[in-house]
Amino acid sequence: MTTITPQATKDAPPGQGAVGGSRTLLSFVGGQNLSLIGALAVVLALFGILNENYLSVSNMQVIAEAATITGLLAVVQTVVIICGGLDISVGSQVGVASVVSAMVFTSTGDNALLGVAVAVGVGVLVGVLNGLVIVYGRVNPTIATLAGLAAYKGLAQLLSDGRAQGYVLNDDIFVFLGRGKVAGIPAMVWILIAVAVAVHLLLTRTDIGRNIYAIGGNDTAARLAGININKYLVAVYALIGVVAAIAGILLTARTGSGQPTSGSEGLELKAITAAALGGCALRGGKGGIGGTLLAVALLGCLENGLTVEGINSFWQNVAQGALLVIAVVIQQRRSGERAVGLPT
Amino acid sequence: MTTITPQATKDAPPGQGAVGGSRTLLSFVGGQNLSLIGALAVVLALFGILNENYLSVSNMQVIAEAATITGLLAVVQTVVIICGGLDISVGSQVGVASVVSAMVFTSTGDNALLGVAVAVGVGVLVGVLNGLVIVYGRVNPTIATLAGLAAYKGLAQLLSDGRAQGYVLNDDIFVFLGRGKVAGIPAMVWILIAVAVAVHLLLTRTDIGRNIYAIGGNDTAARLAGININKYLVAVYALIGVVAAIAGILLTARTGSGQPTSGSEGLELKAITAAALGGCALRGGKGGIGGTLLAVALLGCLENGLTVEGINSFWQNVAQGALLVIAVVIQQRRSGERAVGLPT
Amino acid sequence: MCPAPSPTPEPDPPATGQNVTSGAAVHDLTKRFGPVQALGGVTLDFPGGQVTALMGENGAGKSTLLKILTGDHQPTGGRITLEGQPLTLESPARARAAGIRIIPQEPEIIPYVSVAENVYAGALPTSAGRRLDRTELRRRVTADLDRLGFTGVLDPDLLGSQLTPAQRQLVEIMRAVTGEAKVVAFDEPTSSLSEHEVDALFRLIRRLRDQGTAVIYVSHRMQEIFQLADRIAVLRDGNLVGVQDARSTSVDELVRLMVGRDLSTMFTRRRADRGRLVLDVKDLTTEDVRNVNLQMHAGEVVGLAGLVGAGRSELALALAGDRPVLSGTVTLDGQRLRHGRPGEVIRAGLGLAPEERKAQALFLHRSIRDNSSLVVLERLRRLRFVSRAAERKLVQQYADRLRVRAPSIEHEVRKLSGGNQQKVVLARWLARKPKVLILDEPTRGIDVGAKAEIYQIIADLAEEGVALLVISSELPELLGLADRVVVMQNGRVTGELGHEDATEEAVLSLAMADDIAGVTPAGASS
Amino acid sequence: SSGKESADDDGPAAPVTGKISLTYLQKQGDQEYFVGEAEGAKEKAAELGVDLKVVNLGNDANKTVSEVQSAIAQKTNGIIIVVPDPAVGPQVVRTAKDAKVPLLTSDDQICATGPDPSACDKADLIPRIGFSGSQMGGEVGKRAAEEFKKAGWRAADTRVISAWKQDVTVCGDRVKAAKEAFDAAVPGVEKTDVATDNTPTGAQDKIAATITANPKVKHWVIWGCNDENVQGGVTAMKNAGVGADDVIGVGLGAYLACKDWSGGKPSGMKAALFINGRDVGALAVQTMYDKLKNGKEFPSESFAPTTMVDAGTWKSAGVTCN
Ligand SMILES: Nc1ncnc2c1ncn2[C@@H]1O[C@H](COP(=O)(O)OP(=O)(O)OP(=O)(O)O)[C@@H](O)[C@H]1O
Ligand SMILES: Nc1ncnc2c1ncn2[C@@H]1O[C@H](COP(=O)(O)OP(=O)(O)OP(=O)(O)O)[C@@H](O)[C@H]1O
Ligand SMILES: [Mg+2]
Ligand SMILES: [Mg+2]
Repeated sequence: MTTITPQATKDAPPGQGAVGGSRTLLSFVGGQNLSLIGALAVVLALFGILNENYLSVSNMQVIAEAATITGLLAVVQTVVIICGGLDISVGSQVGVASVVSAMVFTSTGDNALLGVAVAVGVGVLVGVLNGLVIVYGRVNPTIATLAGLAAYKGLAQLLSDGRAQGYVLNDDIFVFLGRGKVAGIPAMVWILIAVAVAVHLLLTRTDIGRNIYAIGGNDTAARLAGININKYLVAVYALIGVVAAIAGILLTARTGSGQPTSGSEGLELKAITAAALGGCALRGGKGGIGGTLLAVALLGCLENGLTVEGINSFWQNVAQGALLVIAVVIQQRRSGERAVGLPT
Repeated sequence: MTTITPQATKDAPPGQGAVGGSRTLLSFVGGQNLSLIGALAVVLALFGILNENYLSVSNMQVIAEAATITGLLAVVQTVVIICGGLDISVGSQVGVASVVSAMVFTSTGDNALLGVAVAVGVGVLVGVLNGLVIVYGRVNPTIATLAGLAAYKGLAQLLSDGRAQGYVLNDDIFVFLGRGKVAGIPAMVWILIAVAVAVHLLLTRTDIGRNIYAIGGNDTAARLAGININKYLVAVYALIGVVAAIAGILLTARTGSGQPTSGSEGLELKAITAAALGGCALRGGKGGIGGTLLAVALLGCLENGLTVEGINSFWQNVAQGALLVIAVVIQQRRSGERAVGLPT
Repeated sequence: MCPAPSPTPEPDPPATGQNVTSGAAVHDLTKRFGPVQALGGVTLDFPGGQVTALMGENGAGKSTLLKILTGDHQPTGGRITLEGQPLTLESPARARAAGIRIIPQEPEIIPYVSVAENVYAGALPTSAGRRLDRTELRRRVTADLDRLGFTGVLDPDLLGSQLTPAQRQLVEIMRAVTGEAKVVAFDEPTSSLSEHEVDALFRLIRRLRDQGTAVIYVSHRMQEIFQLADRIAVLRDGNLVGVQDARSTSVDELVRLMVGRDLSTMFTRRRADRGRLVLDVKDLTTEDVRNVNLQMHAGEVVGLAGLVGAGRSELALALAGDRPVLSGTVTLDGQRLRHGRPGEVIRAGLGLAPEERKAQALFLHRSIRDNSSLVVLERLRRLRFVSRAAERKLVQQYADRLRVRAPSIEHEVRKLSGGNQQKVVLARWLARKPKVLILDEPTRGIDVGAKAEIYQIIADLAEEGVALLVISSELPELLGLADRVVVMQNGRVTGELGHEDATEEAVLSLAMADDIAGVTPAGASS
Repeated sequence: SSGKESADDDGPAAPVTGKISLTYLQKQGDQEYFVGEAEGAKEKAAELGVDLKVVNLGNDANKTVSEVQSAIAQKTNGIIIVVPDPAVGPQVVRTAKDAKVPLLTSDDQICATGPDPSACDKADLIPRIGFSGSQMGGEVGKRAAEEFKKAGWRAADTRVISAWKQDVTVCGDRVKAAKEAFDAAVPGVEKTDVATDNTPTGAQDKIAATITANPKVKHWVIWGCNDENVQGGVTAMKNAGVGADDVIGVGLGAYLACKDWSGGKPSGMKAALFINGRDVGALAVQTMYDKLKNGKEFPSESFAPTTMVDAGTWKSAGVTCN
């Protein structure tokens, strides 16, 4: 009957493939992301022709830096979506971390490391709290984190009294985080790269990652296979807490002070958009970091290009919505999804 | 042996019950919504004790009126969630309708009916567009309407140049919609009641409603049962377009002019929150109008009560988040969801 | 019914485990689901080195017992012992660690990971910390496939979402027998397998038994039970009504124990004359089906036979309008059917009760009533409002006729036992009364009593002039029912046998036509 | 009812005798300026022995109507409001008038008979306490022009960036006034509008893109709707390697500008208009109190003082920096 073909099929999810070096890049990108790469190429070419400076190194740095905070959140959002959850509270968590880092920094006589450490600690606590509510309160992840969206925003406002707090740009560490460059690449972008690579390896190369795919793909199967789903869920939300805290610290470093809401509101939608555009199935079990990062890059290049061209924000909204749909339609056509029935 | 006993059990899902009059009310409320009713009673009692004016007729009218626009959107959001979709663009659709109604009104020499008609017409177009993108573009509903969120907002801003348009409070129809009362109940609340009852009957009493539940419950099975899923999806999104347009017209009537974004931004999250709190499963196939309306009422009473008590908005955020979680936790405990595994 | 090996009617005392310290046992086990008492105090041992079969009607509590043994459900009362030691199973992980495995009735597959990872989920091999060792994983899975004889049928690199029902079942089986297993329970493992895999499975079960593993085997197929079991425990309404020695009991006795009355188990259908032509399939070609020609007449029962993946289900779906048709035509009562429009096909008068009830037919969170009435709503409505009284009456009628076991027709379908869920699917199409009805594995997971009932219903429908296409992997059943048997392989019809010529051997040789070198497909008979 | 009935105007309401309760409805209540305004109002209320409730309206015109109704249902004695959008003004005025509750506005003007205060009959304007958007913009433009002249730049290699959230009407007013004041003093400098979301990071990203698009520009002048926009712009300049000497940023609010100055390093943030929300909040409560307690008519408009501050003067001007 059928014979076993040992190589991975073309449908294999990204990061499933072999161990070898050249395969790794392709697996990181993922075959099904080719249309995203195409869209990215079109955007780069288009704006590159319209404006000679668009493709300059400095503008690429600007784009990368502007996309970093969204990128970090999109990476962890990908993880939680793969395991069948969602985190709508990420933006508020960023606000909390931003305020905490700046306030601790200021109140401990400009101790940057302590500020960073406490912010990350608070991030872990918030993430674990989310996880516990979901697991032991048996609350749907969407509802639980919707509640978190309001509650943590309130927390950040209460801590800061609604104002920007502290001033950190007299400190070398924060200045480095906000403006430093290593090998021509901004420090924040390095952080994004480090987090993305770590999470990618986690998802594709460890049994932990594979278990995350299992939980999102079929929770009953995962439970019967003896995977401790509860532990995994709490851990994933804690991971989100940590990465959101890092994003909050970067926000502080960029703006110079702790921002309770400014700069973090609405990030959840951007992160989810990027993850979904990057190929995550919102019902879980499917997706990868490669696609998400491509989507982040695409959205970032688009936004920057529209601004460079001086297009007003109303048209930008229309253009972004339309382009998002077009990118996905092309992606779907290519992958040959069936037309009859619910196209999820 | 065969053990079908003809009486209905208490497990019957909401809106399933018998034909008789007294059963109808219970079926409308739904057995599993008892914890929502409990929460509502607690909120009413608490604020009623704290403040003598809280339970007054005039304050109840205020609460009902304030909740109307969210309520309308939550009702249609319930329908689309039941059939397995989602509409994140409702807020932006409201903005478009608000602007269109006011601008048409003003530019046709104060013809209110024409303003209303054109706004509804545009609503149908927008809804059908959403549906077509989802069905024929095979785009995931979340992504498609996320794109719509941006695009229609941009559209409203472009139409209005980003500012409030027209002035309608010199017209009897708009004044009646915004401030009129019938039998002591505000006109807008009557509209909500009419829409809710119509949609409830549609969902529970007609074959159309059954088919909507079927599509959300298992799309493959629905397709094999001969349901034209595509037609249904487009129709449901068109329904959303119409009701969002009505909401937009009411927004115009209430604020006196066409508002491109103010008063409509963020409504999608409120509507989804209400639907989910009211018992809709976000993966489709489950939910009902009764639960959603109760959730709208609960959130409305809570918000009003917190404001009445002069609690600042930061604490309100924290309180709303916390109470949302508590309500759901209690609901889950009561319905005895299993603790192990993903609690969706 | 299936012919049983002639048993010796010798009333031996129920066999107990020869060795009390091996295998598992349950003591006074009870389980309630709200108002439903699924188990009412069952005391039973599953000794090592023996195959204990568990029988009983749909909803008797067999799956529930197994789910408790694997920690998936918590018992309301009672104890479990393993090798004589008390054991609390607070989670599936605990049960797995203790060496208790189950192949559940409905395979649970993880969609977007490979077969290999599906098999080893929860116990993936790692090296250097938690690094997934893919080489080792592949080695193990390949070895497992080899050992179990599934090498040809299951590619370890396929994704879970790409598997056929049979392949999904094989994955479940592989999952259960990896590692150290002391107790292995099979919950109707053969319901979606064909002969070839069944043979491999039986070899596996016998090997496990010989290694001293306690095997629990749940099935509604008498033939298998007598082939495999050492002892047979019968459940009725959640209570143990007897444990029989397999060598000394008989089919009739088991049936009496299960249903509490005598039942004629053999099925013979009075064959009517063939009516007018209702369904005419000409050169139908889809992605998985090639050049199929098929004619069906009113009042005729056509059996469709074939091995796993022969394309029978694909053909059924294509006829139901759910597959893109590349070429060919389907004509129903003179009306040419357009493809891609299942609704139109249903209205034209063709119904399909599909193979995978959970994925393709049922709305698990809705009531029996909602599920059963879905395709007849247009007859029950006035001005689009559905008449509830008429609906309830109709559904009740078919639920009674099929003996659906539930507190009421308002019960959610997900709370029903597997067999009862299947009956709900059948009820839907019986209520619709189409001109042509395709039943894909209609008796999958159905108990003896209900099976007889379904055979009767099929006969009645044929009598009423319905043309029936029955797909079944249980050959005896197919041969008993069908007026003629159409055999498929690799998406092609390889032959057709009249009732008289249709023997198991003839069908199988057509089903494996390609594999038997030099044999040309037999020409269509009758 | 048809909703049209309106209470007859039967003269000024009698002075309130018991404890006075007031409601202060604010747009964007989570923004720094309005937080300060609320604090000023609360301090004043405590001093006068008045019961004061502060409600945050966000940017929601619909919530504005609801909260006005709610305050009336709570039997408040007077309403002070900062509307998110002047277009909702007539509805607010009507609702308050029907309930015979005195209405005072702060910060943003509203008109009783139409959506546009600038096209409103003087008599129909509601009494108002606050700053004038066009006056603030004018100050900013004027100061920017002064700085420009002081720096001795040429118009040809200078570019002005106006950064604001383009769907916020009052932002548009401020920026427009700044442009006019600047043009009056220094004609001929090219201007670029940058659409932001009024947050520092949003402004930083967008202005960074604008710098990219205009590599030939040597000197930059930045203003915007608030301090966030200007600070984000100044940071983007710094990151793009534009020296502090080549940037003139004129903030609006001074609450973020002061942070740049407190670092003591040279900054592109050259000045900022200090507007003290506390003063406005306190003055509004006092005015309402006088009316309710003593029957003193509202003045048609009263302004709280604004001060232009810079790195040298901000501390003495009373700017507090968190
Ligand atoms: N999750 C559940 N909730 C409520 N009732 C349940 C649930 N699972 C099983 N039951 C009920 O428990 C009883 C026993 O079901 P079980 O699945 O054990 O039957 P079974 O013997 O395996 O039948 P079958 O042969 O049809 O698979 C049935 O009445 C069923 O409706
Ligand atoms: N061993 C296999 N390996 C890969 N694909 C298979 C295999 N067996 C079947 N398929 C796929 O299954 C489809 C046809 O199977 P179908 O479900 O129609 O068969 P069937 O005769 O109903 O058998 P059964 O339902 O018993 O599996 C085809 O898409 C075929 O590619
Ligand atoms: Mg079972
Ligand atoms: Mg099949």
